[in-house]
Amino acid sequence: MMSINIPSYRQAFMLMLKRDLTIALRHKDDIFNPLLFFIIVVTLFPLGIGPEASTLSRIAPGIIWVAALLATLLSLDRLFKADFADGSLEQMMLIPQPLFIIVLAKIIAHWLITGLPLIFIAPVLAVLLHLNENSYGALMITLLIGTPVLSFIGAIGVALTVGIKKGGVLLSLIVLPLYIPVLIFATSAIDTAAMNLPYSGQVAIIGALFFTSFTLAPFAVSAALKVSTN
Amino acid sequence: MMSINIPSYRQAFMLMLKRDLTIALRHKDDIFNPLLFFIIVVTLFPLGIGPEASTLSRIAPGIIWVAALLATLLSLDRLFKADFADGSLEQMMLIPQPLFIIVLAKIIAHWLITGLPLIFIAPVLAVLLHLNENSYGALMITLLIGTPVLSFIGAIGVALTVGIKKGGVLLSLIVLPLYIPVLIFATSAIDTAAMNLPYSGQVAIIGALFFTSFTLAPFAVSAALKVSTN
Amino acid sequence: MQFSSFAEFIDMGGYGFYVWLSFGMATLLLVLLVMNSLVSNKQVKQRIAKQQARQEKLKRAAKQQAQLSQSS
Amino acid sequence: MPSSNALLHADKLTCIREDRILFEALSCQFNQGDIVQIAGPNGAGKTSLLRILAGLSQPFEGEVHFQNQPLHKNVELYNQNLTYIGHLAGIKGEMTAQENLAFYLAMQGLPPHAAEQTLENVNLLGFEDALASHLSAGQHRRIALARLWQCQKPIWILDEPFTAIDKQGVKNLENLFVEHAKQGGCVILTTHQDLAIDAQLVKTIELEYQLV
Amino acid sequence: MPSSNALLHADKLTCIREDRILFEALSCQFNQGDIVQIAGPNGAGKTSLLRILAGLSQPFEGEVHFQNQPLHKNVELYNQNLTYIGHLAGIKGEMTAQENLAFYLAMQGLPPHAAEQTLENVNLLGFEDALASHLSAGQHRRIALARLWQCQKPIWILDEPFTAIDKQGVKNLENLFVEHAKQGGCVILTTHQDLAIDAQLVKTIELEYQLV
Amino acid sequence: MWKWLHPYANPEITYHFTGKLTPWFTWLSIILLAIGLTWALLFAPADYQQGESFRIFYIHVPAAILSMSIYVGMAIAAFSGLVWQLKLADASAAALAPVGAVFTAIALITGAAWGKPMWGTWWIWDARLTSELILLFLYLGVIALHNAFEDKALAGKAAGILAIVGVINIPIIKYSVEWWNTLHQGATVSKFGKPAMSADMYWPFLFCFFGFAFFVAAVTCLRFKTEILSRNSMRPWVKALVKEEIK
Ligand code: HEM
Ligand SMILES: Nc1ncnc2c1ncn2[C@@H]1O[C@H](COP(=O)(O)OP(=O)(O)OP(=O)(O)O)[C@@H](O)[C@H]1O
Ligand SMILES: Nc1ncnc2c1ncn2[C@@H]1O[C@H](COP(=O)(O)OP(=O)(O)OP(=O)(O)O)[C@@H](O)[C@H]1O
Ligand SMILES: [Mg+2]
Ligand SMILES: [Mg+2]
Repeated sequence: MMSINIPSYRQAFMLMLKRDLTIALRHKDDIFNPLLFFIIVVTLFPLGIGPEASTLSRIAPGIIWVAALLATLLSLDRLFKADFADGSLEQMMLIPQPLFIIVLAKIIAHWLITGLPLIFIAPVLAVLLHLNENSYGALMITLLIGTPVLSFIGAIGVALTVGIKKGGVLLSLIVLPLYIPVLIFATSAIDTAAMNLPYSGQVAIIGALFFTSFTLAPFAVSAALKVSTN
Repeated sequence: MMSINIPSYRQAFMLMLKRDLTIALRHKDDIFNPLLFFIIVVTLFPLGIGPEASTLSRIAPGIIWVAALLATLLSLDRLFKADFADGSLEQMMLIPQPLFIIVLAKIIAHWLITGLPLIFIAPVLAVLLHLNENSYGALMITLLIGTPVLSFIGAIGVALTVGIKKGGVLLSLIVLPLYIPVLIFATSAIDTAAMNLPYSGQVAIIGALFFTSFTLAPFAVSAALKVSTN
Repeated sequence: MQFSSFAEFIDMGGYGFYVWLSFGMATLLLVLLVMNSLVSNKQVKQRIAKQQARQEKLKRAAKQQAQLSQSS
Repeated sequence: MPSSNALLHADKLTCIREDRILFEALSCQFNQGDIVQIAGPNGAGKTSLLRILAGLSQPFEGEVHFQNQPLHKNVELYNQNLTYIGHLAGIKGEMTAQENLAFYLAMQGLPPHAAEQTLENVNLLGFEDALASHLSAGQHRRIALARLWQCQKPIWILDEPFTAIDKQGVKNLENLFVEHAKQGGCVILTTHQDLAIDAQLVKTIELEYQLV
Repeated sequence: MPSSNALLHADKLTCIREDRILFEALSCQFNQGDIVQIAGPNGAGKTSLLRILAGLSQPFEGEVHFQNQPLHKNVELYNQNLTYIGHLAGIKGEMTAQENLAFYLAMQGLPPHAAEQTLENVNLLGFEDALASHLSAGQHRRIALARLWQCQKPIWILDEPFTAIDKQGVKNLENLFVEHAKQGGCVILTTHQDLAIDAQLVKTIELEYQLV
Repeated sequence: MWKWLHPYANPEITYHFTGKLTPWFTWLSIILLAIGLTWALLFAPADYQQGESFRIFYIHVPAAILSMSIYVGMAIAAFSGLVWQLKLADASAAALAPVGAVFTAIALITGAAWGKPMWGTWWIWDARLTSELILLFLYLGVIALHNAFEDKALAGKAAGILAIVGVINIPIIKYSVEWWNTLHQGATVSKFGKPAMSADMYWPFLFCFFGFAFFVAAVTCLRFKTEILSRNSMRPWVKALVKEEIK
């Protein structure tokens, strides 16, 4: 009576991805909320700073990226908190497949649900903030490579704080400093683009961050989860 | 065997206040974390926008207030979420004293833990952002009257979303638009002060918001909680 | 010796405020660090001692109970 | 018509969840000295009924009366006479066992220093200063139940009080219920275990599991 | 020395929580065909022991062996042979009963369409499409337990599986356990209720509540 | 391969060994700092450009250099703790974090107090300054995470993972100097071998630097002992030791 027919790594990955997407799509809010949060935070600034086009255009890249950081941050909780609270996480650690596969699936689902929509709405907000016309390409590229990094790094933070009762703000303390390189290089790329200069250097660095976090984060997350659930 | 010795309204208020403060002080992080979040968010902007003192000084009031808004927002979860999840909220609804007393105590505890520390650290951050020297008074006053309004209004939002599994971002959607008046008048007061003009008009409006929310919010929150836990 | 009088020493060529602010804050922080280290060391020891005391109290209670149940 | 010494009576309650009628026109009354067990299989509507009796949710139809007054007319008085412990215990993991209990005692107007003594009743001696989140499932629940030992309130509504409690604990609780009923209180509870209380003392309300 | 047909054996386990020694140098073994009840009062360390056996927490000292190999050497193989259901059921309130079950079945390599049939076994017919958060306490737990009916894995570790389950449900589960043991599986469980299983089939490991 | 480490992996032996080292570090630090600070405040010459404000140098630079070295040390300790399961390495990482945070804070404060007279502003968002601020955040994150766990062994592991992940930040931020203009001075003293400064400024700096370094060692030893105790509180030798000391 040995067990038979264990799903392959790919199957397990797909099952997990499908499950997380199902849950997110069940409450459609889950997709629209980070998006709306992003939009609202961006619109808070013209309200707080005043409507001058020149100032806004100057600070637009910073604001859009900071808002993207915060929107990702707020949605991170969904990654493991709920699963921890209802015991699902425990079950995942007992799945025959290695934990990092499950983790990878969950992080990718998270990005699809929160990161991807941001990329679609960003150009609209850029118009509202009078972003320099040359910068649109850089904005899109940095968001496309940068937001997955945010999900990967963020996952480490959540995994570390998932067992702690009130991780809410502790999470930001841990994660935001790690986000800073992405922020710096992304806004620097957009600013460079505005001056019509090549920004491939910055993009290359973000790309390197992407590959590093893509390969290493799942392992760090698995280790962190094992600590948190002990 | 009728029950005797029911605590007075004031006693019940004090008991609740003490309980919430105890829980917060138990993990000292709870006080430092929103504060650190506030500081980190403020530092994100120079990183994203660039270091020019003139730009920073121009947008400083907006940044500080937006950061205060977000710090309050993130700490709101603590207000009722945990109590709901472990059944304490149910017990509070069965306390002989009217619910709004309990609610008031909880909101005030929340402000003491998250709002008050912000006020102390704000001047330091203002220095970092090169805030105009005339504006310090206005910054402090608006924070002092404004942050309690944030706690009161935020409490309504949490009470409405407490029964929903993942209120995280939904909460921001409900609450942030309600925060906008505070943001607008506060930053306007600080900007006016920078030009050495009287800003008592804006402060008066924030004061009015304070009294309105102080008197009405506890009732709104009680009603919302009853709906959420049904 | 770079200074001819105490007042000159305190003044630091006009930079007194900044120099003493630096040295003062540095001293303060270091002293706080040392105090915190000493206090937490003591606290840990006290916690362990308290736990031990409680365990002994419980052990005695358990022994008493065992004796009671035996005699009855 | 309810008899005059009815503490609490339910009048033609109907509860509908998710388009399924859990119970319809259910009337019952709870007197001083009663121990009432609400029985029925999973999903029959026991928890729903208890929450309605405690005033935590509204029935679809019908009304609950306390001392012959509709509940919503005198919520405060009713809450002065009611202790409800549900599936969730209402214990804060961040506070110690003693602090948790002391808070609930103080809210009833009892001195908080009674807490330590009371914890002994539920066999938590030695865990006074342990954070509640560091206790086992059963110990956690015992903190919530401990307040019953000090409770002066006549109406107890308890949803599966024996969950996670070991045998000795269950026995102690059962004795407490009998004691409380004898002193004129009224205990309404659900449980899937058999009660070891003299059958004459216990009334049972059987909820059937209605498929449609 | 463990006998050769031992599926799982624990070797001198010591568990310390909060400076209290829960058990020390505990050795035991679990063979094919065993039903083992871990007994003991609240806080004795039953849950802690089960979590160590399942590989979810590390013992302070000692080691667990699966097929005479230390656990950490072949976690994946062990997990292919283990089903653990703890105090928390691992059911997502946002998914329907059927989706929840289908996910766990699929993770074992079973076809998801078996879910509907399996839900019948736990008397959840008619609730396939109800969100799990809209079910009663007992029904919620039944979803988690349902996968046992399809489970091909030999080792079952169940922490208080009967919590919130009604009498008929408990009986069905007990029958399932006996069936599983007869087919060469091994069931390790805790419960504070008495098992209605033939006493010869059940072994008991008694954990004592150690004050110090 | 790691067998030779075994005696040092015994908490009791390490505890007593650390206890023996502490007084040495303490006295070395006191003597070096006494000489160094007196020299720095009274006898070292003023800078021809910066005047007497240059005396801030003697705190600022040691603190700044130590703040970064401590982080690297902490990360290495955390890494060995995680990879080779050395529980004591975790404990030493936990002991280092608050010390590093304090030195980072000192570097920031003294830097700000130096910047006001030199650059006319307390703070600018220059790469060097910003990276130091972020370093402070990293430290605070590690400390906060450590405090958030009740179980100190778990806390050490979790904080260790964070410390390691945070290391990635350090080179990135250091090289980001290229992306920004910088007001802050480049390396002068930290160029080993040929210091670009006169000997009567350099010697007091060395005294101060090593004085602070031994201070770090002494405080870390003390905190390390505390960590060992709190992680082994149920061991008989700890109980005996505590009983001995608290009377
Ligand atoms: C808040 C403001 C400041 C911060 C955060 C800061 C930070 C640092 C750091 C991290 C280092 C170590 C560099 C390394 O080891 O590579 C350093 C070194 C140094 N800093 Fe600052 N600094 C600040 C302000 C100043 C000011 C205002 C001055 C003088 C005008 C100054 C002068 C120096 C000097 C001379 C060194 C030694 C450089 C070397 O030779 O390696 N710093 N500072
Ligand atoms: N998270 C934790 N942190 C620290 N100590 C804990 C933790 N969980 C449990 N303990 C300690 O371990 C002891 C045993 O807990 P455990 O959950 O194993 O008991 P149990 O036998 O399952 O009890 P129950 O029948 O109540 O479920 C508890 O008394 C408590 O002191
Ligand atoms: N939050 C909810 N939303 C919608 N329907 C619900 C909700 N909670 C319960 N129900 C429905 O009400 C029915 C009865 O639930 P209830 O919790 O009252 O049962 P119970 O008798 O207490 O069962 P158990 O013995 O399992 O605790 C459930 O079958 C479910 O269909
Ligand atoms: Mg129920
Ligand atoms: Mg248990």
